[in-house]
Amino acid sequence: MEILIDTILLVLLMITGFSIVRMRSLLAATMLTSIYSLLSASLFVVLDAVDVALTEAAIGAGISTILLLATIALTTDREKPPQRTPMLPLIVVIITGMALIYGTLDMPHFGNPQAPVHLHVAPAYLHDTPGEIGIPNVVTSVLASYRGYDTLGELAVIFTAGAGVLTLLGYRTRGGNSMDPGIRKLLILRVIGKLFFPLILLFALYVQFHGDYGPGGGFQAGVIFATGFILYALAFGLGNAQRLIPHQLLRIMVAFGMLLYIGVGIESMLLGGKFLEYNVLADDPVSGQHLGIILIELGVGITVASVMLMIYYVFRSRQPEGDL
Amino acid sequence: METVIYILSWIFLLGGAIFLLVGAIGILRFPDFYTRLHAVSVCDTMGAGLVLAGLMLQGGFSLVTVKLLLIFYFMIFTGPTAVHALAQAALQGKLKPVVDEHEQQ
Amino acid sequence: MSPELTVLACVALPLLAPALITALHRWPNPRETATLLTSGCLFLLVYSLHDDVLRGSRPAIDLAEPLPGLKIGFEVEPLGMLFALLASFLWIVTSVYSIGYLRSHHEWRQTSYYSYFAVALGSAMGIAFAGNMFTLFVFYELLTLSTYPLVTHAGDDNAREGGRMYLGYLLGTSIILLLLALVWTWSLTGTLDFRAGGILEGVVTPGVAGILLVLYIFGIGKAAVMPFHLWLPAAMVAPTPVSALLHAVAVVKAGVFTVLKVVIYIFGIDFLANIPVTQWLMYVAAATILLAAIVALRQDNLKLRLAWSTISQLSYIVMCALLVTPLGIVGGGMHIVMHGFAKITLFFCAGAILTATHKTRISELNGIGRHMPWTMAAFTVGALSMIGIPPTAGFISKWYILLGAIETREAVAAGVIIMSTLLNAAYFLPIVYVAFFRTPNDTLESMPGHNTRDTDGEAPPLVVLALTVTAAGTLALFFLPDLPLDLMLQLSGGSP
Amino acid sequence: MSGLLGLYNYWIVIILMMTGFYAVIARPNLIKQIIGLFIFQTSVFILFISMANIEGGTAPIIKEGIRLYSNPLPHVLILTAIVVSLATTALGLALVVRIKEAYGTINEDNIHVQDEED
Amino acid sequence: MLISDLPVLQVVIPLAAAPVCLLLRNPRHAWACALIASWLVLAIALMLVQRVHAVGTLSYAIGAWVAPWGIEYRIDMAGALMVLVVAIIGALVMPFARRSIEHEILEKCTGLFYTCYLLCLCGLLGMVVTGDAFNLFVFLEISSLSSYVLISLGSRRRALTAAYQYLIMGTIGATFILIGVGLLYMMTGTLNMVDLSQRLPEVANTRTIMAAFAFVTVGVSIKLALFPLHQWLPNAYTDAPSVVSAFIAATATKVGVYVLLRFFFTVFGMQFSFDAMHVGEILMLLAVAGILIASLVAVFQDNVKRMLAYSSVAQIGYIILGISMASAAGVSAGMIHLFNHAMIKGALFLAIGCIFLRLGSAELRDMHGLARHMPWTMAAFVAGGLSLIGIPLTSGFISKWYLASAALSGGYWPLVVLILASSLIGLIYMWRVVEVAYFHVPGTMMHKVREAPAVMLIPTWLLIGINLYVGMDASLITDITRQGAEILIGEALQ
Amino acid sequence: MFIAISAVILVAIAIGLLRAFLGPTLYDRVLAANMSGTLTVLMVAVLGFMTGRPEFLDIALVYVLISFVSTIAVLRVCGTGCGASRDPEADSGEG
Repeated sequence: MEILIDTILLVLLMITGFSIVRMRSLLAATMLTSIYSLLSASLFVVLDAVDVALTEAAIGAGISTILLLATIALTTDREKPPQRTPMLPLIVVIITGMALIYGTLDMPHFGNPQAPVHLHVAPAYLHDTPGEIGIPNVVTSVLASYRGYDTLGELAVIFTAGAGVLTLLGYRTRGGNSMDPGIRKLLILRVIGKLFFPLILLFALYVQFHGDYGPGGGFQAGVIFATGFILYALAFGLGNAQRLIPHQLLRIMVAFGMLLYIGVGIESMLLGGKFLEYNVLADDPVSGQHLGIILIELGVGITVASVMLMIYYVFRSRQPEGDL
Repeated sequence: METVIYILSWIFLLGGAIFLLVGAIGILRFPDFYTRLHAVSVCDTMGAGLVLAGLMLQGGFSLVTVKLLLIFYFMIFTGPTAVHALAQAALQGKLKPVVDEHEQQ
Repeated sequence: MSPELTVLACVALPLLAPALITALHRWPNPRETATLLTSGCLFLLVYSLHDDVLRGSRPAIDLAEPLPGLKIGFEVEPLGMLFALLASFLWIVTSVYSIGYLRSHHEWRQTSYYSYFAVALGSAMGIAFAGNMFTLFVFYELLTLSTYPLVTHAGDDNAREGGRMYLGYLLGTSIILLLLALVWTWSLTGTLDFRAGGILEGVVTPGVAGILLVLYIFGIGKAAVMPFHLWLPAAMVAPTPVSALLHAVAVVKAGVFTVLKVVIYIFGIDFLANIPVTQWLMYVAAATILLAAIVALRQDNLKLRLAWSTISQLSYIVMCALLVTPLGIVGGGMHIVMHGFAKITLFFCAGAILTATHKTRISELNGIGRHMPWTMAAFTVGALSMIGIPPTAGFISKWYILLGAIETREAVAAGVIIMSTLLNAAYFLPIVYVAFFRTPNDTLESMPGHNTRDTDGEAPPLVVLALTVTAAGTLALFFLPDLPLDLMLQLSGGSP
Repeated sequence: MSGLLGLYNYWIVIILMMTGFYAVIARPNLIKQIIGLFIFQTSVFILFISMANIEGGTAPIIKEGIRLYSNPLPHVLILTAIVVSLATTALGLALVVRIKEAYGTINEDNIHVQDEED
Repeated sequence: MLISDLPVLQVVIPLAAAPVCLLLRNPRHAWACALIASWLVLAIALMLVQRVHAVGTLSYAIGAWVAPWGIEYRIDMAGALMVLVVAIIGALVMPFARRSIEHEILEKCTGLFYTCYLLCLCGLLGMVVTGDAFNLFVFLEISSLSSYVLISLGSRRRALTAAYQYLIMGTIGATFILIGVGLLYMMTGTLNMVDLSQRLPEVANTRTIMAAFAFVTVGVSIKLALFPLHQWLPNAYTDAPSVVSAFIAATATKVGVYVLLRFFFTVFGMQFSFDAMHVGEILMLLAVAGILIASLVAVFQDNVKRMLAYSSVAQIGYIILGISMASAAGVSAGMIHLFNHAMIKGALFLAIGCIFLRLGSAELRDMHGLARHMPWTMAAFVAGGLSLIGIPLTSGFISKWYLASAALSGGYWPLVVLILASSLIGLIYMWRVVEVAYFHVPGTMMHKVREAPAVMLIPTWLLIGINLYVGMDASLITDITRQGAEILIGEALQ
Repeated sequence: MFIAISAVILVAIAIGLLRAFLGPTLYDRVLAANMSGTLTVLMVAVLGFMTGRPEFLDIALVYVLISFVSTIAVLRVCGTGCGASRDPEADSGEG
């Protein structure tokens, strides 16, 4: 039954994918990309990957789409019709696809409980997490503790993206607090924005701190947090949003989150453990793990939220004044 | 009582599904953008509302219900807001509604 | 100073001299004095080793070992001693000559000229004293690179063109063929040391040895065996002193010296005698002798004729080496010295003519002997030596070569020697003839201005001094050949 | 053939991947390429998540009474990969904006033409 | 913090310095921060090499979670050498960077430049030391993303397209690696490289593993610019700021090669890679084609940076050629060349950076008679060039020598000739520069040109010095690479 | 039963997709996308019940937010700035 839904979703994804490639309107393609992302997120839910689904929805359907839109606003929304169908890419794609399909022939079948992935390493995570880490969400325990170093790397990637976008596009502060005429007309939007803004932030906090028990964690929370501010910026104008959270503050927060994460690692080293060994952070290993995970998730949340918001600011502040 | 709630929930769910389907057909079949807005509104309010209500009945009174309520709350606000904003943007973008069948041809 | 340190000093002194020369670059006189002093010291140092070597000692010193089995080290043996003596002595003379030549030509970049010259000499010393093939290769390449700026000294398109050819041929052959041979030898034997009797015997089959020999002989591009000889005429764009010292002595002799070293110390004469390829290569060398001589006949440009003659004469030495008999080796070694003196004299003369009259073509030299008697007298001595007529040095080396050829019953070699002697006569004697016995063209009289200040139209005194010395040396070596001969005999272990 | 049926969803995922890959390498429009990259990467994520799935399993959040959970490790990896993909997208789009400002176009062919003229 | 924490510290230090750099508003301070971090990394790298030499392979379990469950850092001799390469270049480039960057990059970007630089350094180091296939991907992305930014900072607008092209190619490569790692995981259930190598033989003859192998190889090959996947490289190196060209040219592709080595020998095992998949033959073919074609293309370039970039493609061919022989001698020759080429290219690009500072151009036609105005810079360039060609007593000679002898002992005859002949092509393109700089009459614009400042010359000459030192005494480096190669090959034989 | 509901939702999503693909105006596409968002939320909610783990409603909540914000973003960011009144698919503009 799940298989059925899974199949239908895959087919829908395929249709969406083909449409995206064919679309010559970039805006439409972006919309479809957003749908693609949502659909794949639904697929993740079907496949029991709830944390991933949450992240994919927030990042793929949310932030990526918004960034694409901002880029289209700064460039153009139309794609020149291709002059010819290039053969070489087609051949490359077919060869690659064939290689992959060839590779699938010896794969363990979908959902097979005897597949190697279910027999090695992972069972230990499932088995040991309650005892060693003491939280129910195994994804969080693997993410934050067993493979916490990957997560640090991931944070560094996001940090790099933030620094990179800032380097590339620079940052311009919006002068004036007047809202542009477009916004004045959208009274409803403003009301809704005002209504939702605190709710979203609250929800972000929930996702942040509930990550140990259910789907969620620093990344998702950070993105939702940023989404809240983006909504604010959409409803009240970039200038007002920038007054709410100024760029300098963002910059400090970006660095702070990173340093918090690394600091936890260094601290555990100073206390005689290995890098990122949370056990030594408190008297009892499990509460040490708890403390460590909360701290690093906080670091992740802060950095991700501020990087996302910073990237959005940077993109939008590139827009000519009148269009905001 | 249990059974009543159970049956009620399924009625809600089925009703919601029908509204969703109707709305979906509407968005496909209606002639122009403005009419399609109506179809979507059906989905957003009646369809979504009924389905969520059915689920609430299924879940009983717990954190689940709170979350479903929250979703419902969000939907009830965001749906119309989005549709409104969309309509306004379309108007601003000089999109003409199709007034008459003959005119269209 | 211990002999080991002396060896080191011999190599280091000219390599360090550029620092002094560059430091003095604003003051021409002290700068040239520095060059002269260095060359003088160098010769004395080299000479001081001579007795030891004759007594049979082999001063050796190792500096570094970049790769296992590959050492940078020096060892003096008779052949190297001979080459070092020749090069260091002629450097003094050439320095004197250069001063006169460059100043009268108002050449630019004289400082760098002297600097690179010193480096080139240092490289030549390194080649001469190299204790193993790797060291030799290093200095061989260094010599190429340090002479490149000298070849392109003029800096015009012509010079760059010549320079490219020079570098292309020499680096090309050395990297592709010689280096390949070295790597191969190393991977077969694990060493590149020079050892009496060779290092390859018993390790390789004659077939492989044959391929290796081909790689070595052609890889040593400086020996200018056809078909890798074209760089030599191309390098004639260099200033004359450069052509004189480098392309008559240091560079080309380094080439044939390397051939001799390889034949004696890498392959071993006895081993080589059993390889069929040796004979074929000897024929190639023989062909080069004749072909180059024929080409030389057709050259009107004096320096080019000399260059082609050099190609021909170099192959004498290669051929000697490939006769693989002790007498041949002696002949080859002797020919390095004898040809060095004679050819440098000839180049000096060509340069003197250029300086004095701005003439480069033989057809313009009618009657020049009357204006430049000293120069042309020296030229005659050089030419006779090239032909091998007593009482000039060339006779002695040819004699040994001929003996070697007869000993091995190589009729071809003997025939080639006789043929080429005739050809030598055919391309050198006409120059002597026109210089002394033709009436001068009127162009010579009407040459505007620059030359009339000189007495009798001779070149600057320093130039004349230098060429006189080498011409005298050519004669002297006929009467006193003991010094080189003793060394060579010690090497071959036999008696004449 | 029944054995092969267990692989069909991998095949669809591969088709999805190749769709995105094709858009990246065949389309001259830079934004389209970024979108293609996005689809390509998202499809790879689906591949990973598919392999984590276990028949009859449920999400890896430990709960009383549930014995079979899907594999949490690919989920963790993909969380990271999603973030990486976002970072790439953001940087790529920033570059696109700059390219548009510098060249006035975001069509690769036109850009090449302008580069040739430089 | 103890000496045992060194493996992780050297990655964490630049990672921690990056946000600090972001916070510092004064570019000078940011520079100082980056400088300190990079020199600390160098110090740690030296200690690491020494430690690995003393006690053998180091293993560090991050978070104290043991290997297949946690992420492991693993440094053997080859890894230590790579760390050293990256650290040397990273540290030497920094003092050079300040003047060069002030000249080439807008002031408001300089602080961010150092941030990205540190991230790139961190990413590269992380890739080298990690023992976990997925962690490798993460750090690969850190280094890649930051290098896209660094490249895009070049002064011409082409830098943007170059960076974009690199981004697309690089991301495709990274995604391929991700697919490959995914397939490997699918068949074995583990991500740890050592664990993988133990579990792979059981499933080695499945088609899935073959596909995984192909994807990893292609993905890494894009990163290391293996011919014909090198298209991003010439543009990127040409248009990036000089410092970035030097840093990336000397390190990024080398780390890519190292990753390839890791996968071939440690993860898949020599038997699978070379006997079953015949990757040796394929790589050899590509390497040969790359050496010849890229060298020839380099000859016709008028921009010196672009010329050096193509030469890099060719030189990567040499390294791959060594590896493709699949013998201890070959691999160690490849690694020697890897080290030497990093030093050579670093020095050459730094020299070009000096020239760019004074001349504002890297075009050959602007360099007429340059040697008289910038004698030290040009001397460094010539020395580097000679090393690139492989003249004796330079490091280039050592690597050519080893490559040639490895090819000989493997019986690859034509390769020896090719290796030697192609260094002649190197001679041609290097000599074009030498001729122009030394033997052409300076143009009128030349009068204003002065020698580069000492802070830039000294790093350049230090790198040249390393080259010359290795040329004189290669025993240290050959020792290290031999050990490294033996470990790699030995592991494969177990 | 939940299966039937999800199937209906999936069908509705497919229809929405069709509209998004057909256009003809940008607004139609946005509308369709918005509807698909709503439907996805419902599907996730239903799925949560179907798999017996309704606590995953968090995801549905995020979806609501995201789809709302994206819709607004399309209109605010590109609504007037991108010449949306013309349909790009219809005319052969250039990139």
